[in-house]
Amino acid sequence: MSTLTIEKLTVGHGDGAPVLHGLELEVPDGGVVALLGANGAGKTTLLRSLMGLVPARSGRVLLDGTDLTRLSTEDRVRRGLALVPEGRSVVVELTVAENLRLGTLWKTGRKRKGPAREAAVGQMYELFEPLARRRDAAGHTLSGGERQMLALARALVGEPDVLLLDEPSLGLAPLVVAQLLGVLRDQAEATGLTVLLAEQNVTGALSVADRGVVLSLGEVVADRPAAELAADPALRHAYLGF
Amino acid sequence: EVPGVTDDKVVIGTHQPLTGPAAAGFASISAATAAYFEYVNGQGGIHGREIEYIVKDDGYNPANTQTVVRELVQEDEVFAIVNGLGTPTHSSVLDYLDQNGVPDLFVASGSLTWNQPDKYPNTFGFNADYVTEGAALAQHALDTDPDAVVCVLGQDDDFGEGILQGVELVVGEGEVATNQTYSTADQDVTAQLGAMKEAGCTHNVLGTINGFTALAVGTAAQMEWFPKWHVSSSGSDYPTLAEYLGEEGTPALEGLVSVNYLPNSPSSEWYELFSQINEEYNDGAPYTGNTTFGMSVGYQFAEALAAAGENPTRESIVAAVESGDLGGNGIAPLTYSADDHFGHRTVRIAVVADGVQDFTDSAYEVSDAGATAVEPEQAPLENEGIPATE
Amino acid sequence: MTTTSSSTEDSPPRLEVSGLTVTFGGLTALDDVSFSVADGETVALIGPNGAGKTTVFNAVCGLVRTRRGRIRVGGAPAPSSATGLLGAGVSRTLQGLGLFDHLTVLENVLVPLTSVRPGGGTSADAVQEVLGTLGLGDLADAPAGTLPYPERKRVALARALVTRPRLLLLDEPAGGLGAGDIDQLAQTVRTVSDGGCAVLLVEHHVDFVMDVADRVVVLDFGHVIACGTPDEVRRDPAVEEAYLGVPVGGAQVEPVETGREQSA
Amino acid sequence: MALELASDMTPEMGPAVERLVFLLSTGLARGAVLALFALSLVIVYRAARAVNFAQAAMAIVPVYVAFAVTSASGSYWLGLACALVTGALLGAVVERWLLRLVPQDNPLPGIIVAIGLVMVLQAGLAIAFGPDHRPVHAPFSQRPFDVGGVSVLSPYDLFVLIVAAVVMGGFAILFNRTSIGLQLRAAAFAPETSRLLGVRVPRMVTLGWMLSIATAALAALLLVPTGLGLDPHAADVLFVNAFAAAVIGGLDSPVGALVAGLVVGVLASLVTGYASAATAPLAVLALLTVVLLVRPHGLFAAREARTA
Amino acid sequence: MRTLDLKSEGTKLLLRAGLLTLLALGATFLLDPYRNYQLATSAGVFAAVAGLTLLVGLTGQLSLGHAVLMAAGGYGYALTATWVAGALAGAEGEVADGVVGWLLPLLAGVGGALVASGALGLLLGLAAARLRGPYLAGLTLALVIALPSAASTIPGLSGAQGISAPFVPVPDTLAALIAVEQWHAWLAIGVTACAVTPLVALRAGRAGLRMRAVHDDETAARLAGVDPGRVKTGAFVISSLAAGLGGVVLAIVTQQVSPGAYGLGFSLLLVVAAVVGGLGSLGGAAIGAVLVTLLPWVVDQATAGLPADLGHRLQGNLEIVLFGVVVIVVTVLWPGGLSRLLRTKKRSKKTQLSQNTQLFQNTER
Ligand SMILES: Nc1ncnc2c1ncn2[C@@H]1O[C@H](COP(=O)(O)OP(=O)(O)OP(=O)(O)O)[C@@H](O)[C@H]1O
Ligand SMILES: Nc1ncnc2c1ncn2[C@@H]1O[C@H](COP(=O)(O)OP(=O)(O)OP(=O)(O)O)[C@@H](O)[C@H]1O
Ligand SMILES: [Mg+2]
Ligand SMILES: [Mg+2]
Repeated sequence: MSTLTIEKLTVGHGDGAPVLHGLELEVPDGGVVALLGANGAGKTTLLRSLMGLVPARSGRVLLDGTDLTRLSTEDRVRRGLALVPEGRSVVVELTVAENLRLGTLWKTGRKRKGPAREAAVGQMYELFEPLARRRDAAGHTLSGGERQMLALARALVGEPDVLLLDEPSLGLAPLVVAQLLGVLRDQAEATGLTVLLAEQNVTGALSVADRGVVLSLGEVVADRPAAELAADPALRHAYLGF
Repeated sequence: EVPGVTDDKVVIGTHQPLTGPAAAGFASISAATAAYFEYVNGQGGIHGREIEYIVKDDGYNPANTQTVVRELVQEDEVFAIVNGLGTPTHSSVLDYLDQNGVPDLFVASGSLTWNQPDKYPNTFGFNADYVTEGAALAQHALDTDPDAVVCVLGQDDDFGEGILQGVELVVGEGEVATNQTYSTADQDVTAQLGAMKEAGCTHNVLGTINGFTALAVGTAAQMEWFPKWHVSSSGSDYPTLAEYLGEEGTPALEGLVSVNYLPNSPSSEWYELFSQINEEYNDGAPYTGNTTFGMSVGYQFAEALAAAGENPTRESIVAAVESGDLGGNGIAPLTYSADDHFGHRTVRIAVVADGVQDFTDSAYEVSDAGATAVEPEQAPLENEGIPATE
Repeated sequence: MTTTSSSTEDSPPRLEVSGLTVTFGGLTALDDVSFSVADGETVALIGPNGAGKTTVFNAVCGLVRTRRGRIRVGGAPAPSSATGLLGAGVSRTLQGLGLFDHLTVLENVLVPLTSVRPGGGTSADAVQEVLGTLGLGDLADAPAGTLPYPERKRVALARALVTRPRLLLLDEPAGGLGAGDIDQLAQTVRTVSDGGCAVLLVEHHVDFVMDVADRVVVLDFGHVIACGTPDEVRRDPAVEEAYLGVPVGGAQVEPVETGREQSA
Repeated sequence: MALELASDMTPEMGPAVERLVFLLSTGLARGAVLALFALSLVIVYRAARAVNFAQAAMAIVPVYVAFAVTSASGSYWLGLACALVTGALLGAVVERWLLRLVPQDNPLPGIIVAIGLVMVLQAGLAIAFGPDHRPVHAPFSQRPFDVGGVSVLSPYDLFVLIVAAVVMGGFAILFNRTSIGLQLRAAAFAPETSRLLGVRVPRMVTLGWMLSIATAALAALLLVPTGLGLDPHAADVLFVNAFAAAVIGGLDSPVGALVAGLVVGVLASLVTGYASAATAPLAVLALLTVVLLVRPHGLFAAREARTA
Repeated sequence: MRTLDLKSEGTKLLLRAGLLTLLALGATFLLDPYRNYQLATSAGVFAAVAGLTLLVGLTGQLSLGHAVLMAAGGYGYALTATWVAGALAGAEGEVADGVVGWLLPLLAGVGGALVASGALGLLLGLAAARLRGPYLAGLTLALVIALPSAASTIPGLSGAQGISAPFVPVPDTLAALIAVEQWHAWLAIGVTACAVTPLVALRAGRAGLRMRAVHDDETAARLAGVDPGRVKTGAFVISSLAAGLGGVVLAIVTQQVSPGAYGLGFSLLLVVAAVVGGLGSLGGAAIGAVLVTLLPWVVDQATAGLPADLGHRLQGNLEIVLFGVVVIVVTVLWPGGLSRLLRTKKRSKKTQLSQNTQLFQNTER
């Protein structure tokens, strides 16, 4: 069970005006929710706030009813939350293998032992074939897309309960995007992974999500089943601008 | 109107390394001088005036020296600068003091720089100059052992150079078997001693400060090498050396030859007086060669002040020093004159025997021709160490 | 953009890459790659991640050492110095933006003008024009680091355009942008290219590529595996297998022409 | 006597060779201490991406503690243990209560605070203990072994070399084989990303400082018996040379620190022995310049980062 | 139609520099000789800190070796000025003409200082162009440590004792009016103005923009036609020249150049001054320079009243402890430096905007 509940969350940067105003959202266990919205709508801010990287001014974040609001980022990770941040969050000074090893340090509160860890890493190399080729290369030599793959693999290898993704398809080849979204869908169905997926690639995101949530000016302006959003041009036009 | 002189006070100043790496060897000098002045003041001062001694820290940095000396002269309006310490530091204020006509008395360094009466008429050195010490030490080596292989280990500045120059004056130019140098920044002389040992040195003349004398002797002992050590007055204070070397190392100091021009010997009556003053006015700080040095400077200044007359002026104190009438408290009468601004031309040999460092009867006077043996002639202690004001 | 040049048959292509090979240690990033871009033409360079697209740009800009091959700009060997490249009319954007975050938008745009004059017209005109066309006029004094992402991307583009280049290299210009912004970008690219500038772009946003490119070059493992018009390439089974895959959830949604104002 | 006998048995060992061997072995022993101190700089650099300009002052405080403990208890080893503990504590305190207050986005404020700290610590020590040198004695003899008539390495030198080797080996394992080592490195390179992977970054940074200052204290403690003794500035020159060594080695590389430390030690010994003491800093400067011109990131650094 | 109009901007800048210089010259009349000496030393330190703050603040290159560059200037000045003074005296037998007697050596000395510090700065700058943060810091640190060795190895520099620089007497026409300290303060202000004004111009112009661009992103700068290596080397040379002139000032005022005065402690103080004043800000450099020259003195005054029986150990040391604490506190409380603190308090939003648009208007008028 891992349901993420967001209650009246208000978040801002520094002393600036709040970016999110009393946001309410629930991501059910095993659900895949697409978080949509124009540039600057506050998607990244929301995800970072859920991880504790941007402090909430008011409101609460609950995981299965437990309040996370006071926990540090590290502790949230240990409770089973994981974020693949926007951009290239690879530790460029470490090798691909070391980056992956970092991802395996924590799995919902307990440390994992050798063989299970190796197996999980092996799986990632299968999934993202270019990484396997560059196992011992330093992070900074990777191409943009390779870095994005590594960031994803590193999050997945930790087998989190709730996975937050910030524009994972950015810079990835269409083939890989399709593959990745498929993996997310499969994991959600097979292991009950809960996914909150922020995307500019609306079509792709809606194709795997159960629900689509549209953010505008820091508030949820639409919360519909994904298929409905994808299929209805009027809705798309109203909320997503095309 | 004489700067720094009032009816009941004479204000003088100095620059000393109280902080920084050089503080380790020298910070205790000015405390001893100050203690001696307090003793004098307690006895009514000189001509009824107390001596106020302003000590400024320069951290052995010439830039700081320039600042604090100007502060002393312009803000504190001192009568004279007394016993400014260090060659590089004091060199940096020579011109300034000269241009402002400030008496620059008894500089704490043996550099020949201070002896330029034409250029710096107000500047007088205190120490026996390094050349004198080097020559005396080398001459003593040859006098005791005609087959001596003389080597030099010196600091990499005017100190080491002066000592080398003195040694060469005696043994001949280029006749030193090996000349090694160290820099105070690097506290390791193993490489240098290795070279000296290999060169077959039998008599090592050291132009070193105390710490490095101890380091040299200790390092050689570790190499199982026990040559004769002939050490400058600036680096041969037995209590200090023994402290450095510790119990196991101290035996290596046996037979160490040194020179001095001050009564730094427990058997001297000056030593006894200074020890008492040290107890009473200096919180009983450990008595070392620095104590003798600091108090002797104090005595010498007090004597000059007394000789400068009832109403001292900057001119009259310079004249008093140049007059040649100052006796000092050294192992020979002072030699200041109008064309010699050094006062200690004679140095006496001391040797460590059975853990006691004491003077022998041999002393040397050094001129351009070399070092000649002379009789030491210790200045007597009179009037409880307060200079008479006739 | 003012300078119009008609690419005649006999004039050399703006960019000509032939037999380009680049290696990093044991890794061959580019292997005997050849293609060219003519004035006024827009060529897209696509391929899987790590195929070597950015490396082609780096080679043109002299940022990596080429092992073999020739790169010519306007018929002459590509200059290797920073100023020389800009002087030869070559501008480039970076995959990771590379803005001067602590400089204002205006200062960002002025930096290239400290070493070259814009191709035709005065510096002042060029600055004003580029800020105006890209809708950055009001933001001129804002530090670039504080801007929202789409504006940052436009600043990067503005900095490349202000010198009025003859060859423009764009590395993933549409990445991370919303639909509206992508449309506007496409419009800008077309305007630039209509002005006679040769455009070479790397992009994973297939619809955008199909929309703006005259020709597409497909790289895989450092080899050119396909080359042709967008339609030809899209139907090429090799390209489909290596790069496009079978689109998830059916066809990509065609963009509709709407303003992008809602995100500003 | 023994010396003559030995040299009789190996007549081909001329004095020149003896001297070379002697200088080399001295340089090696001093280099080991340098390498250890350089390693301590590498550790803070790895843990916090910072060059700690207060390393010398921070290293000498624990040595004073060791000095006091050894004088009181008579046990060198108890003093050594106390120095390590004090070093670690001091590292933790300075990192937690001082450096953490300083913004991290730019290295300069941290450097300035370190400079301020040097002033406070060294002048504070001078106030507390006086400026004079305190003689410190080695736990083993410093009399060199006599090998075929040539003096090489004293037992104390051997002790220093062995300690340095053990510490180096320990850190190599820690950094490259353990999860803590990985977390230490990641926390320094990318704090935010590391937090997102569950690494307790503040704790790792503190740990890095603790390890670093304890190592520096150990190096300073090993150095003191070979010099004039303990004073507030006793580790200053060690810091400068070790920094040069760390930079030559590549700042990020423990192996680099080891190799460069030994090279600098031997170079300084040879130059001092064959030229003069004053030339040694020039030689180190020359070595540093040449290495950096050929390899701007030091001998053992990773290859130049990809920039575009 | 707006055009590039750097000329009138330059005139304005020169006017402002001239005004500030005149103000400083006027201020010397209010000070007693010792304060004038302090003012002159601060001016010398200011020139060096200004160069350093430009280097660190604009291009991000950290130099711990600026004391050596000052020393290079000082030695260059002293050697050249002494030589020229000697040659003049030799040619004419006597230095009859007062002005020629001191002015020619002075000018030649400044030239010598620029050559010496510029050459050393160029060498360092070439290395600096290839090095990043801590590596450059390491190299410059080693340089500072090697200064005493260099002074005793290079013939003519007289080792630790150093060399003296010719005394610049008060010109006869002024002799009745001002004391030598005030005269030296004037010279110091003049030389410092010559060192700092170009820095101000540079910072406001293209060169400043290029430096900041290189600092932000070298690859992007390269693609924008800016050669990072050349910009970094150039910045280092310019910064060195300013430091060298600072060394000239100190040599004029103290008539002495010795390695001990330009040690690591002083070099680090220059960095402290630059950071405490606010990196990249020349006003901040002035504040920082005054602070580091005066603070030890202020603290000394403040602790002078302490009872003497606190012992000799406190003497000297206490003020260092306090200085250290001040440095730490200031850095922790105002990491942006004092100048930024003053500026944010003073400046309204409007003036900030107008300053930001200044460059734009330069270009677009
Ligand atoms: N560090 C920051 N400081 C100040 N304001 C910020 C910061 N980060 C984001 N903002 C502002 O917060 C708002 C929301 O930004 P956010 O990055 O969350 O949007 P987003 O939906 O993720 O956009 P995108 O699709 O471009 O990633 C924007 O107006 C942005 O300018
Ligand atoms: N400086 C370098 N050192 C080592 N390897 C490198 C370097 N630059 C690129 N590579 C490698 O070369 C290959 C091609 O990289 P490049 O960045 O050109 O890919 P790309 O086609 O741009 O990919 P993407 O679409 O993901 O950006 C990659 O495998 C990359 O890891
Ligand atoms: Mg975002
Ligand atoms: Mg790429």
